[in-house]
Amino acid sequence: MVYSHTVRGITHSFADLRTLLAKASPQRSGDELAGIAASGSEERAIAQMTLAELPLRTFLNEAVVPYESDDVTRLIVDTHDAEAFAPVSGLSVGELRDWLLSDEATPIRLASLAPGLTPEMAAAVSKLMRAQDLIYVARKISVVTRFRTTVGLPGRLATRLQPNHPTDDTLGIAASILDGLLLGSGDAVIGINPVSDNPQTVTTLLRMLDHIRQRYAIPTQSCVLAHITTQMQAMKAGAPLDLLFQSIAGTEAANKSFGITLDLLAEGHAMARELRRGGIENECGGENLYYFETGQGSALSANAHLGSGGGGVDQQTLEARAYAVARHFQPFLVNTVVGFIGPEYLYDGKQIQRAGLEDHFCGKLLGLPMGCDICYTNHAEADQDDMDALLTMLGAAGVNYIMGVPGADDIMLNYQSTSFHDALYLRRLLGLRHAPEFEAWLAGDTYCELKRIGQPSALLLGGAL
Amino acid sequence: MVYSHTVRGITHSFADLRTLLAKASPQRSGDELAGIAASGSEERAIAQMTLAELPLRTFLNEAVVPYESDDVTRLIVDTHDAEAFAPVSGLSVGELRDWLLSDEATPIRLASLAPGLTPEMAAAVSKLMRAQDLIYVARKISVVTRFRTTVGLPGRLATRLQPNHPTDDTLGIAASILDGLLLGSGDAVIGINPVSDNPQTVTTLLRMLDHIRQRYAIPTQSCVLAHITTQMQAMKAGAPLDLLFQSIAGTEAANKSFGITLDLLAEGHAMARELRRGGIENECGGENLYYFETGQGSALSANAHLGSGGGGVDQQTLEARAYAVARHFQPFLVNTVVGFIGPEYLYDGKQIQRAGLEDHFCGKLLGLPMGCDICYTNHAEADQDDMDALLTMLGAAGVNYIMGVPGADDIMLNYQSTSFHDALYLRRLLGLRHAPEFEAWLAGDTYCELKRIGQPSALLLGGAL
Amino acid sequence: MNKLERSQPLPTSARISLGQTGPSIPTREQLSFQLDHALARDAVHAQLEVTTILRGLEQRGLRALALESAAGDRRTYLRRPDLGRMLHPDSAQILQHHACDLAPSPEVVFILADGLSALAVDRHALPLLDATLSLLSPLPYPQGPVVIVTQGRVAIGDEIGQRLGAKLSVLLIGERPGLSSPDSLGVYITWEPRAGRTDAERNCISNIRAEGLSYSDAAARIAYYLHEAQRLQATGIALKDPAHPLLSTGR
Amino acid sequence: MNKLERSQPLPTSARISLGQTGPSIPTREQLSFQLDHALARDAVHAQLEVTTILRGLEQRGLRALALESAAGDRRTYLRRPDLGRMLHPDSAQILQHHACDLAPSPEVVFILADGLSALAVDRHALPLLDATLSLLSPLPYPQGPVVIVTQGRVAIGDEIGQRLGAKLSVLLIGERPGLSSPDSLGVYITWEPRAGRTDAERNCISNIRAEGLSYSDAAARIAYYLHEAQRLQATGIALKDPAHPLLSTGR
Ligand code: B12
Ligand code: B12
Repeated sequence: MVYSHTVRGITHSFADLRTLLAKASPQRSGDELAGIAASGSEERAIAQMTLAELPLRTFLNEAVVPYESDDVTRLIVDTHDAEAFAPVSGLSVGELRDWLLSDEATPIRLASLAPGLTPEMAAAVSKLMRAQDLIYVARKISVVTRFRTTVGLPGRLATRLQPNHPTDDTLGIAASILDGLLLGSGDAVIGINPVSDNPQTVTTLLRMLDHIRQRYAIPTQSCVLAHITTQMQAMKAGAPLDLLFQSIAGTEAANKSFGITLDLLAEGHAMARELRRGGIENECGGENLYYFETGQGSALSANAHLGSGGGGVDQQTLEARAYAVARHFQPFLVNTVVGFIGPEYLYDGKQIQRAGLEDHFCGKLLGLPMGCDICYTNHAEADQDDMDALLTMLGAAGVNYIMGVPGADDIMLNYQSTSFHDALYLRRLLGLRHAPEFEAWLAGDTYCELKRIGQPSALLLGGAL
Repeated sequence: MVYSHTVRGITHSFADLRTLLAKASPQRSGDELAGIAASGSEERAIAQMTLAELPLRTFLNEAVVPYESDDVTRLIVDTHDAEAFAPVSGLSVGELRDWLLSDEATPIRLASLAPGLTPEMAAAVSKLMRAQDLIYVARKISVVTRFRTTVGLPGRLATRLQPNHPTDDTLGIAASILDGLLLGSGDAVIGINPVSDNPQTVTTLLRMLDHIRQRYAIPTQSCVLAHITTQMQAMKAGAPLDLLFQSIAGTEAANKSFGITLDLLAEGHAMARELRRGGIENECGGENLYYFETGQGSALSANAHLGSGGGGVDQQTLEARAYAVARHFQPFLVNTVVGFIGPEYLYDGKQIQRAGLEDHFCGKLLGLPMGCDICYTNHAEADQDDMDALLTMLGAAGVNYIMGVPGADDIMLNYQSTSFHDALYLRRLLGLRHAPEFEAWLAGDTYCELKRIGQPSALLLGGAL
Repeated sequence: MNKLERSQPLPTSARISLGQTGPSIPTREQLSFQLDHALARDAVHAQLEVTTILRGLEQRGLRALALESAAGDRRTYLRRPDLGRMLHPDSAQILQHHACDLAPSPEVVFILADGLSALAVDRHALPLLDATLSLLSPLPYPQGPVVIVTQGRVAIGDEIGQRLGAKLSVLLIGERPGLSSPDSLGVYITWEPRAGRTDAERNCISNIRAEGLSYSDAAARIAYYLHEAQRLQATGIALKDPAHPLLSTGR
Repeated sequence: MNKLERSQPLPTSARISLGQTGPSIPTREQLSFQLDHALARDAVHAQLEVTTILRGLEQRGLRALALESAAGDRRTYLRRPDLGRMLHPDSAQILQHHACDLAPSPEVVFILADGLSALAVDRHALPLLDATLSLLSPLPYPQGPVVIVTQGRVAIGDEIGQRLGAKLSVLLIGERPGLSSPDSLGVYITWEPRAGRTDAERNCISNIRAEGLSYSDAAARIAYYLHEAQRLQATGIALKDPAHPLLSTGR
């Protein structure tokens, strides 16, 4: 359907919903690469005005990626909760923005709205919002998940301790873990990206993490971010897996390029659930098991960004669609690795900042436990100041967790993330506390013992390595 | 003196302190325009390393702008407080950064250090600091000033209500004032930039402000931002002037281009003091009288940025020197109008953000009641998202006050500042409160009455206009 | 939501009475702000209609000269105000040439510079010039050619005035475009315009446009300044705006 | 300040044990980070030493071809990965030409692409090739020419393999430079490289450099993958990394 709008006497038209969303999206290199961006800020502003007048119901009738050919669309449409949608069903996209910002939109109402919104609605409304709107509304929403720690409580900030190593060397990894723990990192998860894609490596690393966790009674969960099929093989081999990881994207084709399907995700979830690990006093164990990563640009990067009529869908809308995949599996953590891929999708610090705020907002609005890997690569036009800005804004927006990488330098993935120190800064500045279980542990005896040991090798002692 | 540093076997040299400071400064278009910026990020990083090792004492021996030819330098040198400097006198610039960030640097110690630091020291250390450092340290410092309201208390945020009009039309101005008051703006000052540079206009506008203030018992102060000489003529004519305004810069030559000298500033101060207006219960009346505005680039824009050896001084150092002028007069408010001039000095949102944080930090460190006009012009590469980032960061950094302009659009000065709503956002997000006197007024009867009147013309009724 | 009642239109184009949603600006106002920003940014890049202006001057029987600053194009102009303050060598030569033919040196030279808003000059320069010249007529002193200069900054008037040997320059220049006012004109008056003059040594009349100062008020102020400058042999901070035309209260 | 004791050097180049000042990273570490960032950014822009590599290949008696992607220069390369995934028309023609001369079609083609770090390829490609070929020697199947391609992305191997009719491609490519590792090499192995292959259909060996995977370990993995790929007639997620060379614990 064509969407038109008349501004100051001139009528502007947009061929379909997909096109309108793309033209209304804030500037970003990925959409320019895909050839679908607005030609300039005037066209963008007019597209936003057009989008603002669109009834939300439109999104229930017109798919940006065809229902027939895409299982993510089918998931979105088939699981849409009409009852939850009812309170906003009469609104336009612009009115939804007004409602979200209004005092009507209490935390409780926002939470119950989540299943009623489709990712495309969330993406659409985010395109009309300024940075401060994205921060302010996200701050009102809290999404709390539980494994061994409780993450996402208001006034709390957790971190993923990310102790990667270019050869998966256990002592090298232990050194980074100890450094992180000493700086209070790790209450969201201790998660290693293994350099080798091998079930035995995954098993070895999971055993090591489990050993350290148990030896020092650390209330946290572990994860080794290999491909899901590799983790599944490791589980079969008896690996002590807490959280199951996978990168996901917003189209069936992009997921296929990642070597996954929705069925595979369900299968992995069932396997991990069987392990019956974690759970706060075993009450909720098994509910929040997944750790998902996403990031704008991954679909386009796999040439899997096409939608209705064969045209490209903008990367921010596709990112929000990845959240539909995520929320289907009630994840413990969702991480938008915002500046990870490179400048071809998010050119500079400004675009990374905007995307990080959008992703966090859309994820929270859709009911997800959003964290953000506030990061950039050395081929992008960004630096530490840009990250500090995003860090401070996301802290104020109530992000569930951020990364903790030694000195912000990931020596295996080759990019800069947030350091252990960055979390200390944010906690002090905004008075944010650790996850409650971890906070208690930091005040206890085993943590004191850990502080005394000094040697990373001690972490490995007695482990079955 | 030549400053050298050896990195990875190669020795790099910088001709003098002025050059070193310029090369160590984060990228900005104004320094490139002046031809004094680092050639790239490698040279910049090495200059920063060199600067980090420089003993702070160096700044007491080498002037970036010659003592003989510049009265700002003379002011800095002649009023330097060696006793206050003592605690850091043995440190290098890099060690000063470490100290400022450390828990040693308590709010009290930071406050007593202020008179011991020269603006060049403050500028130097800021160049080594990341955005988060600038935020974190500034947040520790509170500079409290008093006129009819108390501004700068921790956990508080005030605003300047800025109701400008392209013809100084009183009813038009009143409309903006009423709009601002209804949105809780104006506890720092109600300050009008008059379009006409005429003592009678200034007097008329001051009378109008004084009338409104008294009629509605508003605890605030007024200001009309004409040239100081015009305000002095108005005072002579009996105008009810609260705060005396002037734009100031960091070199004698730049101040001259603004039509001012230090003597003139002193003369104006004495005149305004004579009026004996304001003062919290008259206790401190007359102490904090000045409202100063500054902004990186103003010296270069007047070709008045030259220092030792005839070479250019970087704009951030010159901005810090303007604070030396300011602090000499114990101002009530200092406002860095950060993105005001244009892209030739601060090219884009990123440069504006960085400069805003630097200015706020340096000002606070030197003991000034810093506010920031978070703003941009339509010829710069910046937008509302950039302002939201700076707004949120400065809020977290504890900025004393920001601007309140109807809808962020100054229809006379032709630039975008922060709106009345922006302050509401920041207050809600970070739990910041108004100046206490104003807060009490907002809860009182006269404010209720004001809410009822609805008509801007009512504000003028009974005024001697 | 607190909203001003608007029983009668107010004499201001300020964005007041926007309403509120939570702490924020409602969507409608937010989006029209965005569009205005896009348009204001484009306004910066508009080109001066030099031929139209030249024709207009010719119709009025005024001698005119079209020159260029050293900045060349808009991109350079925005980053290099220093170049916008000096004439391009070719233009300097043309002007020099012209100056030699002038005897005696003019008392006043009017200069039209695009500045940051060509639109302001396109719209308001000739009407303001008309209003000013009619106030001054008959001109009691020799006037130089009207100089049009593109990619010009305020201080370029100093070089032009100097090369023509003028006693006073009256520079009409486009102010930076505002969100709601893409066409605001400013006037800068300088006694003995010479390279190196500071801004403290000139006077300024600003915000000339439909919602701002009217042509007649602006012209009256220019005339006042010219008169006073000749009396004091100076412009700048010593010289204040005239008290009349008085402040309007209402309209 | 909590600091790790460092009685013995640890097998990691991670930035651990940096100390603390308040919540923050001390100045010394902060500034060396800044310098490393400057250097890493420059590394992205380094150019591949094509002639040196060609000479090296010649010395080894290996046929070689130097091609270019459609991206042209670094600026374009960074913004247009699509162009980095296809050959420049001229290069495509050269390759096509070359392919016609090849009979039978090669089983394996080795490709060296600068990717995001020319330095990685300059430093590690030939030693890794040596280690790999010595493991595979005598080659049990025909090998195509070694293809060098500048401004290349991973997927350009698909077009190259397809044009040569190869059964397998082994692409050595510079990974994006890290703050502490400007020269990390990655290897991507693809069964039946054809335009349109997804990344799920290849395998990857990463972090080959001094502080990372050694040449011999990497070569052993390549050999394993080639062997398994031929057995399974596939690469990708169905095929996992070999368990040995096992994880090192310590060193
Ligand atoms: C960037 C990156 C990505 C990006 C790729 C998008 C892009 N346009 O670059 C994203 C975020 C999408 C990604 C996803 C994944 N990645 Co990845 N990725 C990287 C990284 C950090 C840099 C790669 C690089 O510099 N390439 C060089 C440039 C020049 O190549 P390019 O053509 O521009 O980009 C291509 C490659 O990056 C390739 N690619 C990226 N990751 C992977 C992973 C595999 C298994 C394959 C075959 C290809 C591949 O996809 C890009 C598009 O074709 C490397 C780490 C490293 N140090 O190299 C890990 C790395 C290659 N990825 C890895 C993994 C495990 C994955 C995932 C399988 C994770 C998961 N569980 O889902 C997914 C899915 C990959 C897939 N099948 O598509 C592992 C591979 C381990 C192994 N030995 O197999 C690495 C080594 C990191 C790690 N140790 O965790 N990745
Ligand atoms: C930008 C600006 C400044 C900048 C100028 C730097 C720069 N490079 O642009 C800064 C912040 C330094 C500044 C300072 C002041 N300004 Co001012 N400024 C403006 C503004 C917003 C825009 C000017 C513009 O668009 N110029 C067009 C471009 C193309 O010119 P340019 O060559 O690039 O820039 C030159 C002019 O801007 C000029 N200039 C700027 N302000 C002033 C003020 C006076 C009195 C003069 C003679 C020249 C002048 O200086 C620049 C360098 O030569 C106007 C408002 C408006 N709507 O125009 C006010 C405005 C011109 N300024 C004004 C005032 C009062 C001042 C101050 C005197 C304030 C004070 N009390 O100290 C100071 C000092 C000025 C001086 N003597 O140097 C008034 C003038 C009122 C009047 N009728 O005299 C205006 C109209 C705003 C207002 N109503 O308050 N200003």
